[in-house]
Amino acid sequence: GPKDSSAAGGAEDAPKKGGTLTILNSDPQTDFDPARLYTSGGGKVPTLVFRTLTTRNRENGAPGTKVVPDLATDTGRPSKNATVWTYTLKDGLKFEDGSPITSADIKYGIERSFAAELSGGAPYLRDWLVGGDTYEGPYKDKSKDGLKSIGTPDEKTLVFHLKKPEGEFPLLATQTQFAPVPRKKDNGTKYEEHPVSSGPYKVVKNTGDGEHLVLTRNENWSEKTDVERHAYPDTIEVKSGLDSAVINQRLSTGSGADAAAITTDTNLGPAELAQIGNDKELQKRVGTGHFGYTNYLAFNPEVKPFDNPKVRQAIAYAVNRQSVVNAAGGSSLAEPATTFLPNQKSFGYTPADPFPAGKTGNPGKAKELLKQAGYKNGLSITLTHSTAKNFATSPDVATAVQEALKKAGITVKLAGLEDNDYKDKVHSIKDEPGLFIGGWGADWPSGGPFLAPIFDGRQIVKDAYNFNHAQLDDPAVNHEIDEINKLTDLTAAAGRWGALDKKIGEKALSVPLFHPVYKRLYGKDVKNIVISDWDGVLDPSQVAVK
Amino acid sequence: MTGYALRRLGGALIVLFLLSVLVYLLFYVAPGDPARLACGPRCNAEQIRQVQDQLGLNEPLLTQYLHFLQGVVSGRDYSTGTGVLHCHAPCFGLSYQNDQPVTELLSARLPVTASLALGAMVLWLLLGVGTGLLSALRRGGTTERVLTVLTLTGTATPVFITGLLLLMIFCAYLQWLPFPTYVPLTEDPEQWAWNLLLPWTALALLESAKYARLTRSATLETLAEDHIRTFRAYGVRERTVIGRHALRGALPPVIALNAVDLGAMFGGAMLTETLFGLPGIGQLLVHSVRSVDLPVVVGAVLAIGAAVVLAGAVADVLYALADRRVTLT
Amino acid sequence: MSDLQETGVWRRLRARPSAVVAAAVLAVLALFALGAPLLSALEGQDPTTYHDSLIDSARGGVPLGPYGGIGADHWLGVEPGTGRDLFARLLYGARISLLVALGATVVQVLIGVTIGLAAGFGSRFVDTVLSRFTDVMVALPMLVFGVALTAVVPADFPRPLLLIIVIGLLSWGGTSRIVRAQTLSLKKLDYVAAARLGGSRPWRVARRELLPALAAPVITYAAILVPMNMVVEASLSFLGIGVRPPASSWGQMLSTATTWFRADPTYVLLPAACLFVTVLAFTVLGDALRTALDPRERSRLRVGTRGGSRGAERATTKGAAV
Amino acid sequence: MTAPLVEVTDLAITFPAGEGARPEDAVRAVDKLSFTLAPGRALGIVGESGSGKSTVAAALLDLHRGTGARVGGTVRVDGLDVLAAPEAELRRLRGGTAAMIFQDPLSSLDPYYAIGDQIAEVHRVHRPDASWRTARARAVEALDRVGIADAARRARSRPHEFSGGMRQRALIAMALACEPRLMIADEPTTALDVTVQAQILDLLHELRAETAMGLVLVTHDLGVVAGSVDEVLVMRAGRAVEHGPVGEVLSAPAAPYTKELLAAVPRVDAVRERPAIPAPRKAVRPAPSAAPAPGEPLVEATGLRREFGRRAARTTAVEEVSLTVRAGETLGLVGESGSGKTTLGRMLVRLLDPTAGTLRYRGREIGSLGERQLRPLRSELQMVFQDPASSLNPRRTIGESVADPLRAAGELDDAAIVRRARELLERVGLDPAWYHRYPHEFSGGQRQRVGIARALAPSPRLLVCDEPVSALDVTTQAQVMELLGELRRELGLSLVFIAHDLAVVRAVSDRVAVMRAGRIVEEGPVDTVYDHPQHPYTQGLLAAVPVLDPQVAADRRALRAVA
Ligand SMILES: Nc1ncnc2c1ncn2[C@@H]1O[C@H](COP(=O)(O)OP(=O)(O)OP(=O)(O)O)[C@@H](O)[C@H]1O
Ligand SMILES: Nc1ncnc2c1ncn2[C@@H]1O[C@H](COP(=O)(O)OP(=O)(O)OP(=O)(O)O)[C@@H](O)[C@H]1O
Ligand SMILES: [Mg+2]
Ligand SMILES: [Mg+2]
Repeated sequence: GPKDSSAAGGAEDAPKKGGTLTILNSDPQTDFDPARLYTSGGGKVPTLVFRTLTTRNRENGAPGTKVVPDLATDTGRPSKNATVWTYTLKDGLKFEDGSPITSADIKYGIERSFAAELSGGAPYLRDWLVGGDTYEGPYKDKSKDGLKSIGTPDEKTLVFHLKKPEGEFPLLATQTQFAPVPRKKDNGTKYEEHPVSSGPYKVVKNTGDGEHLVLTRNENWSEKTDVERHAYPDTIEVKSGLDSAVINQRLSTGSGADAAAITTDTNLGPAELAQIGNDKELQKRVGTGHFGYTNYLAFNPEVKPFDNPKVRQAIAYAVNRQSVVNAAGGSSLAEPATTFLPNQKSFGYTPADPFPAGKTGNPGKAKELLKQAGYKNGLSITLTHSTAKNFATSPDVATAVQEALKKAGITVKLAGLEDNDYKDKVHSIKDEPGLFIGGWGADWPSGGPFLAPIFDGRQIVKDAYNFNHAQLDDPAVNHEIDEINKLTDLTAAAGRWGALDKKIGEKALSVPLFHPVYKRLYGKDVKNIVISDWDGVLDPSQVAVK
Repeated sequence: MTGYALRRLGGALIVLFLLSVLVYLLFYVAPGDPARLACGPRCNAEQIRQVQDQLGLNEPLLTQYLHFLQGVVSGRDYSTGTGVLHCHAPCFGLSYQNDQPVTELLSARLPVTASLALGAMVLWLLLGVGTGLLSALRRGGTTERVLTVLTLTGTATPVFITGLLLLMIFCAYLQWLPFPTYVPLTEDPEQWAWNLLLPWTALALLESAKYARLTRSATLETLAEDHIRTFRAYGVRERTVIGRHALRGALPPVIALNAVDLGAMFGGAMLTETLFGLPGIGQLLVHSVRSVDLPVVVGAVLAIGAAVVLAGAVADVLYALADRRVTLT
Repeated sequence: MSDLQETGVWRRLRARPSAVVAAAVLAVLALFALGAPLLSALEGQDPTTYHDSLIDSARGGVPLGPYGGIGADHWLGVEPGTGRDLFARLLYGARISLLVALGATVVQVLIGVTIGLAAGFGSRFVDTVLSRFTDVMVALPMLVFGVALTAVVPADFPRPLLLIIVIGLLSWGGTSRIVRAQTLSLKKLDYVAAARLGGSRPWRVARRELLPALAAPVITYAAILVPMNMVVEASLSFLGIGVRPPASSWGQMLSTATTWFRADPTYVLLPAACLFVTVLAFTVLGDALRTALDPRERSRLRVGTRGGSRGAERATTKGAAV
Repeated sequence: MTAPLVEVTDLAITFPAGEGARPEDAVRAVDKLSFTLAPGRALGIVGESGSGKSTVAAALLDLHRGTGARVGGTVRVDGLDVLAAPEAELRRLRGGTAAMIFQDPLSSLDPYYAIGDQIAEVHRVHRPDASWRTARARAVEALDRVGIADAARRARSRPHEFSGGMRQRALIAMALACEPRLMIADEPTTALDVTVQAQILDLLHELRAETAMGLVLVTHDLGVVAGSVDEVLVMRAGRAVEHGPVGEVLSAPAAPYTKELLAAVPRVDAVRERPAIPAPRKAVRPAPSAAPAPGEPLVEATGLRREFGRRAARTTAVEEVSLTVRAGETLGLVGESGSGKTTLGRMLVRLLDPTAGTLRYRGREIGSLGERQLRPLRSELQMVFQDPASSLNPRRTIGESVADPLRAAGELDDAAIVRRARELLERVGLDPAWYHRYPHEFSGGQRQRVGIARALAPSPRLLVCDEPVSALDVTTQAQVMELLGELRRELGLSLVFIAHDLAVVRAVSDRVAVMRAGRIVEEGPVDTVYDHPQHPYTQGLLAAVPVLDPQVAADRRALRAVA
């Protein structure tokens, strides 16, 4: 569980400024426009360049899931019913060119994320802000006021008007869309080649479409206004497009610049873990993190025989989580899941197991349920999955499920689809298969962005991607979601999310399988390791190499 | 010769035209909507429509294709939101995913791929043809057996295994070589070669067996010809007989295959490129196929096509030179 | 070719020990593939059952016990992460690997030889059209084609067949170019002119006069194509159009085993060894076949090499082994 | 007497049967052969085609080493025990001490390299200190000595750009360039016209006199033997049937076989009783088109011209040639080596496209027809190729090669085809049991006959024979000529007979055309041309015909030397 979410902390002595940090990544930073990034709280590399109204707390373990102020003086001041949020900017904030950061810059940054040219961000601004659903961004809408639901009464104040109460607005304000963009410097789709920095580093080189980045200190950033980022290294060099096996090999070898290297997107795989197992020196250089994520079997009750709750329950009983976990990399890389919510406090995790199958499944119970459902002689079903090799939808997990269900007399045919095909199918109301392997990760550590898109009946999408796979439209559930959203006390909200999760779980609309665990290796000269329990990322803003 | 060059050029244009049509058609049946991918999973229908408009995906396939052709011939203008981006002819469009002109993306990667492919080619020819000749010379001997087993192992082992092994041995364990990064030839030729040594080796190991076997077999075939008897009867050393006279007969298939491999290397070395972190066309292609980024896919395929055509033409000229009885057609 | 000629080849082939051994190895492999259910039943295992108790879950699922868990129950150990029996998986994997690789090779050779011959032997117009067509096919990346094809082909289309089609249809370029190049040289020879005079149609000339001479490079190349196709099949499974889980193939095993070669070397070595043995057998057999097809091999070939010739009944048979 | 240069004792050579074949298929090519040769002397080996002459010649350099052939006895060349010599010694012998001229000149040169370079390379093997430059110069010089005009330029040509005779001379040049002490020449003049032949033979003679070079001359041409050697060895079926000084053997042969040989030698001054062009006796196969009436023009060429190469490399092989071949008639074509005979012959059967001019076959213009339109006519126009080695597919049995035109015609069933092919083999004097043998298992003359059999298979109307009997001993030659005559009578076949042996041409032809430098310089009824040659070149040719009397030959040589 979350208990072992700790990082080793790196080398002993206190971190100092200076040196060059190398980041070895597999995916290039092809999108570097704050409007286009879909990142959980501006993590990873962009957080070095973009400051946002609020940000995540940069600490190991559970405290890392907290939201804290960044450009703003606090995490936001809600109106009574949490429909209006007001922020005040800190003093002395400057862009990399020395010009001051104003509330208009932040408003403009948000506005441009509505432009079709800069699509790619998360949907919350569109859904929450008044008028967000019709606004088309500043390139089309040339009116002076822009998006009217964002008020900038003065250079330091921002007022957001929301359609309905949203207690989690401070968490939304961590996203890069809340980073300031100076209107004068905006050159549309080309902005990402040289985004104007508000953070501790600025981009001096961006080649190969984000393949190779060089960041150096932003002299106009002031440590005084930013307690979250440390900015120890003088230079940060990001090299991407690398094979994950090679990244881990380089980190473990640590020759030359690789000694002061980290990765922000590559985990240790099972084989690497098996090998590190014997090596004390390497073991010390492995950090663990969590990202709220659940892999599950999703039912579409519109499709026979999954309309029958007994069938769904039988499958829930039959699943062997031990093999599934092994298929996902073993107990160090995956934890068995029996709740839909990830097993961290911030999500409102409340232990529950509505269909206790034990570690390895309960085929007896499953058979019995099938008999009750009228499938005495077993059952033949199809399991859809993506052929992409990632933990969430991996073919290995599918075969593990197939094997387990065999014991309960259920014959599973696997339908592996090309990833795009898979996504198009499972997210379309029309084509959605009866049973598929799905996964869901939160945009921030709370139950809201976890449960609402999947189980809120009003979020069933007919003409675009639908995530409510069971097409659940239960007034009681909808009502409870609305109620929790009104809470601005996030701890209280967490408890209620947990209770709701338990209630939904009993409907057997999905079978939670496991939550992934991230193991990250870092170079031998790297100090001050913080691995976020918000997104599981090794935080480059904390790392020191001297 | 000029006639031949003109004919080949015409042929090349037709090949490229066909390739682009083919890719457009394949794209049409391939799953995935680029607008949706650019927009993100949680865009609503209206937003997707806007992005589709922006990318011109709402138009009929034929119109899209005609626009593409028009761009190739006379360039195109694209809106950046705040201004206009003129994409000069030949313009293959902008990437759906990140609005970069395809020509720019390609021209940044072409040197990498070309360095990789050409260097590897030199190595696999040396290794392959050398091994082939040596095994023709030492037929049935231990040397030949060892060489054969060696090159065959290379072929039977996927490049992701050989490559990883090479990296582990030379970069991690012995630390004789740096983990490869691409250094442009123009910047530092020594570092360029040094960094590419392992990827070249990995590819050469993979490819050389083909050349070794072909060279050996064709050499042995030529050895059965009457003219070989002449040189042996004049006391020419077996080494020379094989290396000079028998090899010459083995050249046509080797040249032909090399042209194919070299051309394919421009698109097919993606595993090597990824493994060794070389930002080449192969990588770009994989990525853009996955993200249904049509302009980039078309651009990359056309680049590969051009390489294939060029390599083929060079091969034709080479065998006309190698065998004067063959005329260029 | 007439029967008599064929029996001549057959005779020459049989007279070569290396060819016999290679053929025997291939026969054994084929038997293993065909008898997979029987043999794995003999071991008491099947290729899909998970054995969670045989692997160390905390260490990434590495098999417990030395050498990948080799033992009396699991003759070749178990697969990391799942504990599936490797002996059974190798046997069943042989089926798909051999089928796909051979099938694709046949397709490649048939198309490649036909197109290459027609291009090399035909008129300038035919050559241009076919050569440009070959260019298109060579330039078309398998990736693009493969992904598009899976979208069109219904999900229950037999996977091995699909693989044969994808691999076979897309990579006959090498064969065709080799054949064309050789044909261009060969067609200038007098005996081809003589056959033309004999009133043979071009296709007949190609078949009777050119094909026998093309057999050498084609057979040699085809022998190498077999393992290459196995490797291609492995990389196609990355794209999701390889074998469907839980089925195994050597290529698929190799590609998933890649990262394991330090933690569990057995896992990598097994499919690698199988692939290697196949390659070697095909190469040796191909070489023997090539030699047997050339009637001149027995004489003149080795004029003037090694040793005196007096009285000695010189053994030339072991000439071109391996 | 000085130590012998060559000493062969009890030589026996057997070609074993192929892998896995029956042992009784083995061929005993040479049996119990012994002879010696002193420096500066010349030995002629004559005999029946397939009697083992080339096999003996090859054994002198132990070229059988490693081929699987079994060699018994001893061979000493210049003191070296050849059959047991280590490789390095053998290499020194080959080319250094003794040089070999092969029988098949067309396939004995590397098609990929320039001729001069090939000669230079061989030269350098034995003169490692010579630079490439001097070696090339030496090659040009050697080519010049064998009568290749414009040698410096032609040295850069590749073998396929040379005519048959030119290639043969290139091989001789190669041997010369090595300055060997022993020259082994296997039918060195088969493709040469008599004037060039005389020139080459004189050259060899000169070398013998100047450098004490020994010469082993394998030939079927008794006239050549008479003029060029001191001793003769007559072979038949692998054994020596007679061995002695040339004068004795030719004037007073002891062995009946030798007598037979001498009797069969055609004479250039013999006027043959020539019947009028005969009407075909019977149609062997239903003719696709009605047989032409005898005497009706079958092929008419007007202003035929053929160029090779482009721009600077352009050569005109045939220029403004007009000729007519009538049905049932034989047109002899003689002329200088490289004068365009083969090129003209190939154009007549449309294997080559004429650059200019018209070609009519039975009144129909065929000079510009495409391959497809030609196909129905193909079987009516046949050719016997000058080089039997390269015109047979090495990978197919000779039987299949002969049967192929029959199969292509698709009129007979398989058994009938094989029967007919065997019959054809037998008619050209080959054992039908050899149907399943491959070309490399045959002697030069045997292959030549296979080529004839194949050309006859489709029952052609016009047969262009390019040096069809050049490699045949006189008895076999007579046999083949008889066969051609028979076919003419049976089928009304028209022949274009290209040969350098003027006597043979006279014996078979009705009319004769003399070519020089791409043009026909003289044409007319054969007896008229032979008895009253008009053109000086024709006169020269006739004067150069070798004679059977060694004494006369020596006198003539002396005369030539003075001139
Ligand atoms: N490689 C071989 N395998 C089997 N038989 C062979 C082989 N080479 C030659 N022969 C046979 O050996 C005999 C002698 O051949 P050889 O070439 O010495 O004849 P030759 O006297 O030179 O005849 P020609 O005047 O026709 O050239 C022939 O009957 C021929 O068929
Ligand atoms: N393919 C070619 N390319 C260039 N030149 C050629 C080619 N073929 C023939 N020639 C040249 O054309 C001329 C005539 O050649 P051809 O073969 O017709 O002579 P020929 O009369 O048959 O001589 P020979 O009696 O020596 O065989 C020669 O000078 C030759 O070099
Ligand atoms: Mg001979
Ligand atoms: Mg000629």
